[in-house]
Amino acid sequence: METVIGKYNYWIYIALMMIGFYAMIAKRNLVKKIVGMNIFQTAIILFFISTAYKKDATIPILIKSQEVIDPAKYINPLPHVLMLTAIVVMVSTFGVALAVIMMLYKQYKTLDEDEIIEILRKKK
Amino acid sequence: MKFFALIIVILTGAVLIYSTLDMPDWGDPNSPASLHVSPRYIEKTIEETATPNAVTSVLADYRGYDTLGETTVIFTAAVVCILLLRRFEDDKTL
Amino acid sequence: METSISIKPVLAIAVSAVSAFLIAITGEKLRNLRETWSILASIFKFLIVVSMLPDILCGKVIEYCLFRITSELILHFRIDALGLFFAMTASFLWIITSFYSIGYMRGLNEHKQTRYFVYFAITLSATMGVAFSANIFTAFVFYEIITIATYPLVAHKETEEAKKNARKYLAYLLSTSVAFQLTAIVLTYCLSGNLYFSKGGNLSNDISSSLLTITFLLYIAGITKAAIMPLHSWLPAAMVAPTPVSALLHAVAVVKTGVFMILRVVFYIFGVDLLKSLNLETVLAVVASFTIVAASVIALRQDNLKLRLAYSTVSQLSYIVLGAALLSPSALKGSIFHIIAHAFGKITLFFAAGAIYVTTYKTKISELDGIGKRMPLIMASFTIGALSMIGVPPFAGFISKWYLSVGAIESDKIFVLAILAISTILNACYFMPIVYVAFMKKSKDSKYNGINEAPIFVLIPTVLTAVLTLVVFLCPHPFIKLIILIVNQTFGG
Amino acid sequence: MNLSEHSSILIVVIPLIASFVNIFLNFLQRKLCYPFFVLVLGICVALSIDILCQVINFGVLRYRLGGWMAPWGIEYVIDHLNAYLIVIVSSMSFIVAIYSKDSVKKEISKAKLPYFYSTYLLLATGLFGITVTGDIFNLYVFLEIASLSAYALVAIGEKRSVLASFHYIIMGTIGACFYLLGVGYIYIITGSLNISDLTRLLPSLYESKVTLTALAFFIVGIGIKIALFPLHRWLPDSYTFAPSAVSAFASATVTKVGIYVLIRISFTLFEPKFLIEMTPLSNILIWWSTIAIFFGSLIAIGQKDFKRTLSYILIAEIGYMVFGINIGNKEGFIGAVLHILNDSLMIGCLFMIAGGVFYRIGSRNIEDFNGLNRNMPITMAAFTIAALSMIGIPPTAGFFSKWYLIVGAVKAGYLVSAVILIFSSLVNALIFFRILEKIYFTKNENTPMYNFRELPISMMIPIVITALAILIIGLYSGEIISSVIKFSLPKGF
Amino acid sequence: MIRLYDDLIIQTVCRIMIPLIQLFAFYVIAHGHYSPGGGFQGGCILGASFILMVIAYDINWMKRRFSEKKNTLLMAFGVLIYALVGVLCILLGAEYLNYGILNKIIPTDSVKVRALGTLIIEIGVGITVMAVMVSIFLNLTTFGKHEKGEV
Repeated sequence: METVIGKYNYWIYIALMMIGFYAMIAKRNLVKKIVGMNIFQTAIILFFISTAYKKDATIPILIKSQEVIDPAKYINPLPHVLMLTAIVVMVSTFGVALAVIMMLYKQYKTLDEDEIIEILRKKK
Repeated sequence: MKFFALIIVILTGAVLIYSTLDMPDWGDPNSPASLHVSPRYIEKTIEETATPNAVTSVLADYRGYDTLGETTVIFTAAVVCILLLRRFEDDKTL
Repeated sequence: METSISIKPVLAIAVSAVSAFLIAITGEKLRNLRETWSILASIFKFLIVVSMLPDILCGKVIEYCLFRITSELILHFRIDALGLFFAMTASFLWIITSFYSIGYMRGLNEHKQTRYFVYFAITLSATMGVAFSANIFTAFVFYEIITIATYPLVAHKETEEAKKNARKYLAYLLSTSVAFQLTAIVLTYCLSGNLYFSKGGNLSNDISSSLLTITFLLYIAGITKAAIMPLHSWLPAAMVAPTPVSALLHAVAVVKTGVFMILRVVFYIFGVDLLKSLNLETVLAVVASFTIVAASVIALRQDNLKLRLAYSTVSQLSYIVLGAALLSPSALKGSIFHIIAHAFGKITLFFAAGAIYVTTYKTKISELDGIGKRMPLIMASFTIGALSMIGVPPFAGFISKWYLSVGAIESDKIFVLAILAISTILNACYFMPIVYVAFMKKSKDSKYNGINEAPIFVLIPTVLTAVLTLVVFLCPHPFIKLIILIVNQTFGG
Repeated sequence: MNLSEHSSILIVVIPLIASFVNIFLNFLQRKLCYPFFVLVLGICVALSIDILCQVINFGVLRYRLGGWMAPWGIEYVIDHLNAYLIVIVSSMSFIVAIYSKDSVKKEISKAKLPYFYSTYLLLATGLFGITVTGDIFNLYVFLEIASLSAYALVAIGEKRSVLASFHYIIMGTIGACFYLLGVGYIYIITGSLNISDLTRLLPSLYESKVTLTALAFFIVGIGIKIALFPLHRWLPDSYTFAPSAVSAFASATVTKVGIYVLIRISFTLFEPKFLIEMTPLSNILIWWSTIAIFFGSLIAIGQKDFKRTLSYILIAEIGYMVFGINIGNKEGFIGAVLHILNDSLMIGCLFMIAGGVFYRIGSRNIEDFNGLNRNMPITMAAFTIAALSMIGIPPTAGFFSKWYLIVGAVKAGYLVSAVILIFSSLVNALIFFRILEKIYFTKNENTPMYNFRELPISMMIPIVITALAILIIGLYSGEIISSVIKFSLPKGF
Repeated sequence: MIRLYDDLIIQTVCRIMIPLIQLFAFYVIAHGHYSPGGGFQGGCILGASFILMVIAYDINWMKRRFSEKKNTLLMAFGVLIYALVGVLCILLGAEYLNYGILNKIIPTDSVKVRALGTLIIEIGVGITVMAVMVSIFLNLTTFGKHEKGEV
């Protein structure tokens, strides 16, 4: 029971990751793959953020600079920073992937991988 | 194929979940992550960077170089979109 | 034995490489100049090699360290009597061959003559490289260069057949050398820590005998240029090349390189005692004897003249290997003498075959009826070569067979005598018919009667080599002197 | 203010700034884009050499970005391995940049060239960033910069390349995500991101499952990025259909940097003994890479398309390097690190040649290579050199790395893998001599397509430079090992 | 001219909203030191305002106010600011991105000047993010053919 209380957040995020991962490798529709990619990355981000949390602590913005600062009162800022980066990376990857998908759509007029491969085989 | 994928996914997930058992609990104030590097950011952010918002100070100052990289990433994305999609008027070939 | 540092070996190698470059830039336009280059190169090379003779004769060893690539892979030359002997044979015969090839190539006005001469020169430099190399790595480098450089010569005709055979040639030589020889070298390095040819063997006895056996067998399989059965069939395949190539490279330079490396491996990597203790020399002897007989038998059934000569080469090479495998001084004497004896004899035969082809475009033995009447000189020298191969006095072949038999008795392997006897008979069986039909039979086509000899450039070298086979028998002492030196250096007696 | 103490950061920042400035130049004076682009990469080469000299003279360089102490700020740590990699990456990117001038004109519309150059510079930036950084998360950021630009550069090739690029994106993102997960796991249990800090912290946590999982995820993630065999599906298509300059650049650098990351993670972040003794991972990786070598070579035989053949050969070569790293002895590691250099030269050269042939005859099919030596002799000479090096014929560079790999394999007792290594060089021999025969000994029937001259000078020079480099660097492998690689050996080797 | 999909209400609301949105965006960028926010967030809001223009009116209407060339240049310019600040630090003799050294040219103490440097690069980031969002949006929605105008 202890472990469940202590670790369930990780498990939820891992479950999310795996959903995204499955979509990435199993779905045949390109957009669904991309969506899976986003789910995966978002789950990773949540995972990181959850590592930053400390019980009854607040966001790391120091109100009065005079008081002696107790780190335990403020949550860990580092994962947030890393995840800002990761979010941007995710968005950029998403943009690039969308651009590629649009090029594909312009070429093959479909977004289903199997159909595209079929078309290519016909061309041969 | 789908079945194969499912196997892979389940295995990966199993490994990940199994190894979480050795992790510090959620919100544990004594987890290594909250004891090793980060305290300095919280304690010293004002006296070292005059920025009450620790996230900003870490983002732009302590780890400012990461942020340069991340800005570059998003810039890359834009350049890539132009390179791939944009069709200019003075463009004969595409 | 004291050593003297000298750059001569590098010069000997460089001279033909430079000439190859000059030939390449001279090109087809100024063919005379081009061929002058190759002749000059051959003469210079021979002179340089000979100039090293005095030092060697008074027991010195000439060394030159060209380049340390890594701590263990070093391009290093060391010339002892054996190396010099081989180098002299090859470089001397190159002079004759380069005259011959001029006559041959012009007589048939072949295409791409420049390429031909370039790669010929490169091959010769690489041969020198093997002869002079001080460690197995250097030898391997030049061995590979020979393989690559002879490939264009074999594929020279650029017909489908030529390409097929060239492919076979390359497949055999390259794959075996990369697969087996390289592995053997790696094993040698891992076992003994260095790659040098050292007197009395580089590998020591205290290593697991199974690994040593594997290494030895890998070497024997990897040095395919020695054409030991069953890895021999690249040599017949190589006969599509122009005859001078078959004559010099595939009767002397290339194949002798293989044999030479086997000698090196047997005496300078493993050493007599180690082989005796592992009792591997018997294996080698058996393989060699098998090759001798089998190749001769196959040769009987060949109708194409060059192919028959090729198979005879296969069997004759194994004489040398056999001599090495007997591990006795006089056997070694015999096998080394056979290097030169076979060289002169076989090159004569090939020259003759080429001459016949140039003048009459005949390649089949069945077409040679009465050829002797048309070109008596050529056929006369062919006969001399044949007799020398069979080992009839007064020709060079006899001496080597003599020593081999003595060696066989010394290291009481009596079955070797039997082998020698059988192979002598077989040699006679496949050479004499040619001579017979050439002189006795009437020529079928009556167009030609009366004498028309081969072009002068082709004729003279042929006769010359024929005469030399005789000379070598009559006054073998200079050679014997050198050979005794070799034997002493090898057996440390 | 002394710039050379900043050169470790400048090498990342200069191409970065250049890629922005390129956008401005596009609107100001489009003609200047290309010269500027090449100039910048030239400066990078100078800087990288400066870094290498500094490392050789003064040892490890540390650079604290923003002036913050190591675990809190980001720091650059440059030892011999980084410096070596930086020199390789910068010089290859410079060479290919010269090459791209003409080859890209045919494949990309004029208006987009500046954006192409920017993306190319960004890819270079990413690779430099990965190479110099000492912080695992910073590494991830630059990994993404490199990957994004690589996806785009692949996607602007011919029609099929878009789908290839999409697969690349999916696979690459999975790889990156796995890497990020690894970072997360490490961070949770240590709270640090700095490599040297982690090296200090991790040994106490080797028992924890989290460490092992993190390492596994690192390896799988990087394995995808470097296309280790079962994860290689994205590579052949991408490199086949990408613009020729891009495939040359990417194949020569991206995978190599991936290998570098693998070395860093497994031997610097963790101690060698963790990978080799405490876990079975290195053993798994050895067999994994052996399989990669085997199948990569095997699949390469069947290909008709030259660039595709090269891609599969590249997959096999990656297997070589991963194998060499994981053997866990000195020779293997030296061989692998040496092979990073040789392979980037060989593959780069061959891909550039493939691009050159495509530029002239508009086909990548091996069948169309017939008789190309008439039209482009110099290029084909370069091709021959690169091919020989691929096969591993001494004294070309390829031989020496292969030598060390095989010696390492034998010494560590992985004889099967040694056999596989030799098998793959035999396969290369088969592949390349099939092509060489077409080039040199086959007449081309369809002459109209072939009435053209050598490549334009801007494509010729890089090819020739790399070919010569293959020859020369081969001879100086010993130098490289003793002055650079020896110092990059992980402790305990 | 009025086109089918032109909607008076939306357009009027946007006319009023857009300036406020942009103002708020600047606030978010500038106030990143004291509250959640900063370059990325502000930049996104700023970009959103332009995207709103495109949605409410059309691309050309937006481009008349904010041309593509300007956008592309800003895209590079923002991150260039960031990189050049770092180079400036090197030129002033400190490590890359060590804003502390900037007090050689800006008269404050070396701690305050760090906040200032942070602000500068946040602005740079904001500019880039805004321009990038607009550029990606335009390219994706129009298959790279802006000139047609409609979304």
